Amino acid sequence: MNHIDEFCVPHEYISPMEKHLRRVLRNWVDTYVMPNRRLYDEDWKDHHLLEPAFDRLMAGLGFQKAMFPPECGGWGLGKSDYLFRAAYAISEEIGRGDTGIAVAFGVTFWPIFTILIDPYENMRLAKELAPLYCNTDKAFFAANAMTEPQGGADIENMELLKGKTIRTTARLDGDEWVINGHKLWPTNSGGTGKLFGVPCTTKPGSDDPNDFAFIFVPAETPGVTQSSPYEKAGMAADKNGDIWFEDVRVPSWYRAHGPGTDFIAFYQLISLGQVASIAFLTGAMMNLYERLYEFVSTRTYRNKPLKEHDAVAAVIGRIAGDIDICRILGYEAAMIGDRRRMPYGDPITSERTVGRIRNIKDFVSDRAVENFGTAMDILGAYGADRDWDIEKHWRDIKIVQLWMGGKQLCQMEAARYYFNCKTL
Amino acid sequence: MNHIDEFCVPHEYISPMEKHLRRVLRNWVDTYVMPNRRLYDEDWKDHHLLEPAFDRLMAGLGFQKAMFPPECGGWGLGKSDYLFRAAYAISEEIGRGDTGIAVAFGVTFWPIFTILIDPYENMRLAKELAPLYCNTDKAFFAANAMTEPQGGADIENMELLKGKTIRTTARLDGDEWVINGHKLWPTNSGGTGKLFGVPCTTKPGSDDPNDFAFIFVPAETPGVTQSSPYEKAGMAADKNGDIWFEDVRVPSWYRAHGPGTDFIAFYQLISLGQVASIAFLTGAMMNLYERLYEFVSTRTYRNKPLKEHDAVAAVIGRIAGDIDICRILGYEAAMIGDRRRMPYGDPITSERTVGRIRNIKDFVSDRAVENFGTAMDILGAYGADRDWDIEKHWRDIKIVQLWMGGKQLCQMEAARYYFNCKTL
Amino acid sequence: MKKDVDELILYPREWVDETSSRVHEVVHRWAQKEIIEDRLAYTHHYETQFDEKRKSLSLTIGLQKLTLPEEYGGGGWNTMQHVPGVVTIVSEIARADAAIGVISAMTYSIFGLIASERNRKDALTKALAPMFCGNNLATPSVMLPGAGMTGEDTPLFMGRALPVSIEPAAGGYRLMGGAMRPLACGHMADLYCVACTDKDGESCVAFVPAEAEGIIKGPAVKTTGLNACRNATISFDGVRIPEEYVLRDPNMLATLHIWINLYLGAVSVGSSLNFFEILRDWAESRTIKGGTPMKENPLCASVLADVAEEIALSRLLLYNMAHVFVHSERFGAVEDKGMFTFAQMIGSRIQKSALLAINRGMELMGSAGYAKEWHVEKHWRDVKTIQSALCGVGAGVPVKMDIARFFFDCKEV
Amino acid sequence: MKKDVDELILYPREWVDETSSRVHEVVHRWAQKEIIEDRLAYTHHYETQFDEKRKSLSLTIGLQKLTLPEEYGGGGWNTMQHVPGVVTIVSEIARADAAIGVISAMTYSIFGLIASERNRKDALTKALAPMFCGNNLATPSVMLPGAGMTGEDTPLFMGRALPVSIEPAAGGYRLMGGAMRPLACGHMADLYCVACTDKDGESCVAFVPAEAEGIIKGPAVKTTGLNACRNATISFDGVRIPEEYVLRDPNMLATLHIWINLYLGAVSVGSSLNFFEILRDWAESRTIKGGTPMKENPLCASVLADVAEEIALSRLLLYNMAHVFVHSERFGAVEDKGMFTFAQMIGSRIQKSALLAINRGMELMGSAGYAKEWHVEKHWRDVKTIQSALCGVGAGVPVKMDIARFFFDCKEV
Repeated sequence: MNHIDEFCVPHEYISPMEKHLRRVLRNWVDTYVMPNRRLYDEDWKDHHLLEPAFDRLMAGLGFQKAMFPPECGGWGLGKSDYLFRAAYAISEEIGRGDTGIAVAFGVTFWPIFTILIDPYENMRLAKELAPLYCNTDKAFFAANAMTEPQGGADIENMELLKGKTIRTTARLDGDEWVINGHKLWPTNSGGTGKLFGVPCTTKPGSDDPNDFAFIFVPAETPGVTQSSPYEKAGMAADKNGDIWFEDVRVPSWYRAHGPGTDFIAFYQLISLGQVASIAFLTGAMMNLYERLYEFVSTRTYRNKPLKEHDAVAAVIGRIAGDIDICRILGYEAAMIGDRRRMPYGDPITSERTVGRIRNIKDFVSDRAVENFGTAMDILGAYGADRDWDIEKHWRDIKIVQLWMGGKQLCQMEAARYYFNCKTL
Repeated sequence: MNHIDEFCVPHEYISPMEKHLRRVLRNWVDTYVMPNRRLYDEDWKDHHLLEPAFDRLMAGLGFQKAMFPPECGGWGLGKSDYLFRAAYAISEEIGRGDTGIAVAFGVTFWPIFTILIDPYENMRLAKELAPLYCNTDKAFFAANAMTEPQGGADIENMELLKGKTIRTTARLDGDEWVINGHKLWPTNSGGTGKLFGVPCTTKPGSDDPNDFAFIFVPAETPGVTQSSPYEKAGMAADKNGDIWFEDVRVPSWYRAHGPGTDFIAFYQLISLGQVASIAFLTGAMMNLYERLYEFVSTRTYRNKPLKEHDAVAAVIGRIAGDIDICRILGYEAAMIGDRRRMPYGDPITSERTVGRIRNIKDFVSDRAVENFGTAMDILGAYGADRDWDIEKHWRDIKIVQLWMGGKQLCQMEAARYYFNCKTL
Repeated sequence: MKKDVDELILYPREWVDETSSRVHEVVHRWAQKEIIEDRLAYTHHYETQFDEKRKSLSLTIGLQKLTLPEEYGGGGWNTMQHVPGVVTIVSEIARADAAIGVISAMTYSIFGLIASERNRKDALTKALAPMFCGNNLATPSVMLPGAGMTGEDTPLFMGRALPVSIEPAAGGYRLMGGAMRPLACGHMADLYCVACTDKDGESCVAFVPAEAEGIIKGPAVKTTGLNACRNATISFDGVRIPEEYVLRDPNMLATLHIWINLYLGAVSVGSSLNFFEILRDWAESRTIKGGTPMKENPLCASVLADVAEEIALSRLLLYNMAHVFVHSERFGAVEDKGMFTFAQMIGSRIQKSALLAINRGMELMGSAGYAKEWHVEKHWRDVKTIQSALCGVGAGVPVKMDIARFFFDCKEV
Repeated sequence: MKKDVDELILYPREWVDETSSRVHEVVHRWAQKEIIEDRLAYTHHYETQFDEKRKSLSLTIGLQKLTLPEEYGGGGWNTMQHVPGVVTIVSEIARADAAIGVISAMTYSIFGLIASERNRKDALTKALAPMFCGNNLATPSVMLPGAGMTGEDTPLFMGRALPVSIEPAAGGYRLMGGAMRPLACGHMADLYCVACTDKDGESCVAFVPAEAEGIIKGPAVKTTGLNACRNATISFDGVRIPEEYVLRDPNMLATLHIWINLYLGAVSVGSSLNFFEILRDWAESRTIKGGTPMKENPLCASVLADVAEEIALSRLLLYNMAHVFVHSERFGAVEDKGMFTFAQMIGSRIQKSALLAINRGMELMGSAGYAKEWHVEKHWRDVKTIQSALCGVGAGVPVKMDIARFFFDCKEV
């Protein structure tokens, strides 16, 4: 094998546009990200270096239009039979360069997925929001403001808690929603996000899905306050902070759909987010392979290249083998999503789809955490070097393992599905 | 999830005949294998109980005809575009009941694959051998007599050693091959095998692939001696023993093909064997799920069913999740084989195909070994019980991990492919 | 010359007293001569030879009565400072045969519980002594709490089900309940040592001689390993035992767990030590890639290293467990619950390591790992059987919950 | 009341002498007051505060000179029986700050090597003493052998490349070669302790003061962790050092590996102990599933148990390593090679366990595991940096080969 593009591809699944998408993004990553990414850690607060890269990708190349229907000025990917697979390929290519960029980019679409994927479309709102994405020459960021101080992963644990623990309230006052609450840690907060998707409750303490509301809130609406970004171990391209909502008023039609439908439309995000997460990880691991290949070919033990030492070969062979395996699984996870409209497929909100995809995400996360750790060891005294790039991914991908409810929630949802557990 | 048939299936890969094949075999397993398999350990020498099951499967249901072309009285699977996937489904269903039966059955086809898969067909020989398989009402067993006393896994390490260490010799004397040597451990030896495929060298010590010969030897040919079967930790349905060849003479056209071609035709067996091995393991794991489901639903910790205890749920969820994952990978491995005739596929003897499939086999073996071990632990004081069936699979599947060159050879071949190692 | 395993897989000899070392030598000779060097014969006549081998060790050498007090005819090793020595001896027995090791481990655990200087139950010890100090083999069977049945509301010990209960009956107790699976030897036991509860749900340990009326013994079960320790499901239907046959101190069941983890740890370490020896021979004599000795192939060497590391560290941990138990005062604050936790934690780690070592090492042995002839598969099956039964239902989750309770003060797990 | 970690994560206190326990208390107060309770401030002014914190420990409390002989102005703890005490102290330092721990560990390793009663190099110790016993901070940097470069035929130590060589020069030696990466502090060191070879390819250890001419120092590298121990690639271009600055006994490099494994093991154990404390607070105060305290959720509890087990067992192994080293005679046959192997084996296991504990525990902390505020991510990065650098190139394969050589007598791996 001579190139990362030789990692396993389930050819029968590939969309016609995939080759083109990958080529454009590969070129962008190599031009904008690779030369700068070692400096991104220092750029976490200001994004001086990151901003031009984002602008080029999202506005210049137009990727931030991708999900909107053509009639809104977009590419129409949101309604494509290849939605999940295209998202997978895009996320993997960006993740190869920097998973922080990949998540900041990907999450920009996350709130609007609730209104762009059939059967849960809301074209009125889509048309209203589309110009923010499609009519600009600057990168536009949006965020899903989910996590709350008391809740931890509760909001992602929809299946069990059904929004019961949400404390951010939405009250209808005439034709306006009045929102109060405190959210923290969303990707694209900390000052970057211009639009928030906010899961709220219309009846605090209720576990009736009808009392769950998903409401869009432009960041500049009066009463919205953002903190400056937190300092983190990595993922500098992804700013996170607190968001406070104090008597924030938005039009009533800024609610995604309505009672019941909001809940199910929001629940779609889980599987989409997981498939993207898997792609971030396989992308990062493809880069791991590139960097590791160089090290094991140029460094020695007993004066033989490391890769020619059988015991080292077994370890690096396992790493590369895991990448192959994770990629097969990643495409399958995407395919599970894209089967949603096929006669033999399941809705992306079905317990089966959610359980299976969570399982794959959990698995791939564990492989990534372990393989990056091992790769740092292989580099020995150089493992911790910024210059070898592996340590950066190592810091970044740990957060991919932890987000969206973390490892334990993944495990619980998978177990619930496979063993029909009732009380987990 | 309520049934093993809900484990992940890559629907787009499925052959039209798969549903039928699985139904017939499921029924056979439930009728013939399940009621008896706890007694098979005691039946390792005589196969009193096993014989009727084999006869029904192989002759009665006709499965032993499957690979031969219709003109030889077979089903034509050997030339099917779905060869690997059909083999996968068949092996998985049988493996669910008993991996020992699955291997004894599967290996019966192994030698004749060298002459039935295009482009390496030998129709003269196929027609001569076909009646043994297709014209009988008794199970017919064949074996690949590969391993030699000195060599261990060397014979499977074709890529590096190219047959150099083979000591079994074939000398052409007029229009007969004269074979001398000592083989051990083949599946379907120990008295059951009626036909042997024998890798020999026509020039001892040579690593020139042209000096490798694959020759068919009927078991009753004068000079062939078989030992009685070895006693093993498990896999009672698979008899293994020594085979001695002393001046054994067979017609010259009993060689599969000829110099060079024998080598490559034989090399096809590696990937076929690995795909079948993966299927044995996923089949066994599907049965693991069935048995485990019962235990964790009916036994308690803190007076709650085990599966409702979050920490146990995480462990069993991981097991079921691994089964899902292994199955996705198994189908992909089969598909890699079946892509051999597609424009975007690779020959099954290519380094890429061999490396990828070995990698998947290595991975699935490790998961199986670990998951059966964990399952026995979950059963605690009952883990070692014959009555829970898991311990039998645990003993059996370890040998699947070890055979065909074992874990380390898998690792080396995968590493060689992924990192272009030259000296491993 | 090839080194003895004890020169490679080190353990703190300072903790083993001299008398123990001498007995160790005797046992070593027994192991070597009567079993290890005789293994090909032993493979094929295992069941019949088993009693004979046991007799020579337990009765002729006299190890069966080793840990009973001298005043009742025992060997007098009922002091705590002998414990590391007993660990050494149990390991040596199991190096030869894990099943004999398990019977020894259960015997020493029982008398550790009732006869050691720290906690002497004289009446009970005196009552049981004739069975173990006489001229016949005596087989105990330890029944620990485990999984319960869905729908039944069973009294619990640290979350584990205790389906057997006692109630007072004239001059003693009556036992009811069960369908419990002992660790081993349920079908052939002379004495059952049973985890149970009183009517308030407090845990106790009861001793039940096999000849007592009302013991319901299921058929001998076929098991993966320890085939000589024939097991069975056991229930009690109003079995009567004298008062002194029940230990009602609720610490006793926890303490039994400590002893059994220690000595079954010794069994699995011993078994893996012999595996190490077999593997070493194999790696030296086997060639791969057309001529290199297996041990000189770096990948094989790395597997060998993993095997050695697991065994060496688990042996070290085993002696640490013994040492903490014997000298808990020197280890800071090991009160009862702490020692129970450490024993469970180290005990389960040892079992895992021993099995991992064998599982990995087998990878190198191909079919020789699997054929009965090489004896490796027997160690593998025996250790697995111990591990699954000891570390318990739920993939070790109950042990994890014990650990979490101690270190994180969890209340409800 | 919440228990102190030392009452939960037990270690054999009997091995730690009383004087050490008293110093431990002083260091504990320093750790608690100057760093742990001041961490939010320390997070944001880490680089500037680092020297100040070090000074209070190293100079005011006086730990920098601790293990130098009294006659040269040191603390006099250059006897072997102090070693377990020094382990305790290094752990306590690292509980507060791993970077200060690493500098201490390197200092104590160097003087363990040259000043301990077992192997005194008086001239060298005397020459180096003023640097460490004076009023200024002294930072050593240890350079162990590692990966070589493809195409270069470098002298080897146990398979690892030794790119620096010495040759005799008037009244001393001249050092050549390099592009070596130290374990830590390459950019800020006052003294380099360098693995090298003589012209026959025999390994030596050389000491090079930072002010010597001809040291070529690369730019300070950015690293995952140990950010205060600024590292750099170091080469030597004809650097001259006095004769006594080179230890030519080929056992010395192996012995240096023992010391450094021991004390860096102490660092990672210390760091993970503090992680345990933070995690315990988190698991107590955090609720999940709408109200249950995290620690009462069984799955979270099982992760907590895994964390506690890894830390507890690695602490136990750490003291065992110290004990075997100090009292090798009581452990059977630990000759030099055996001790080297045990140190590598236990040392790498400790690093793995400490990192595993943190990695698993972070799973429960979500973004708090990742935000700088909680300090958890610092422990994670620091321990990972130590682990990768110490356990070496090739995913620990060189260590595995060491183990295989010792236990299986491999020659060519």
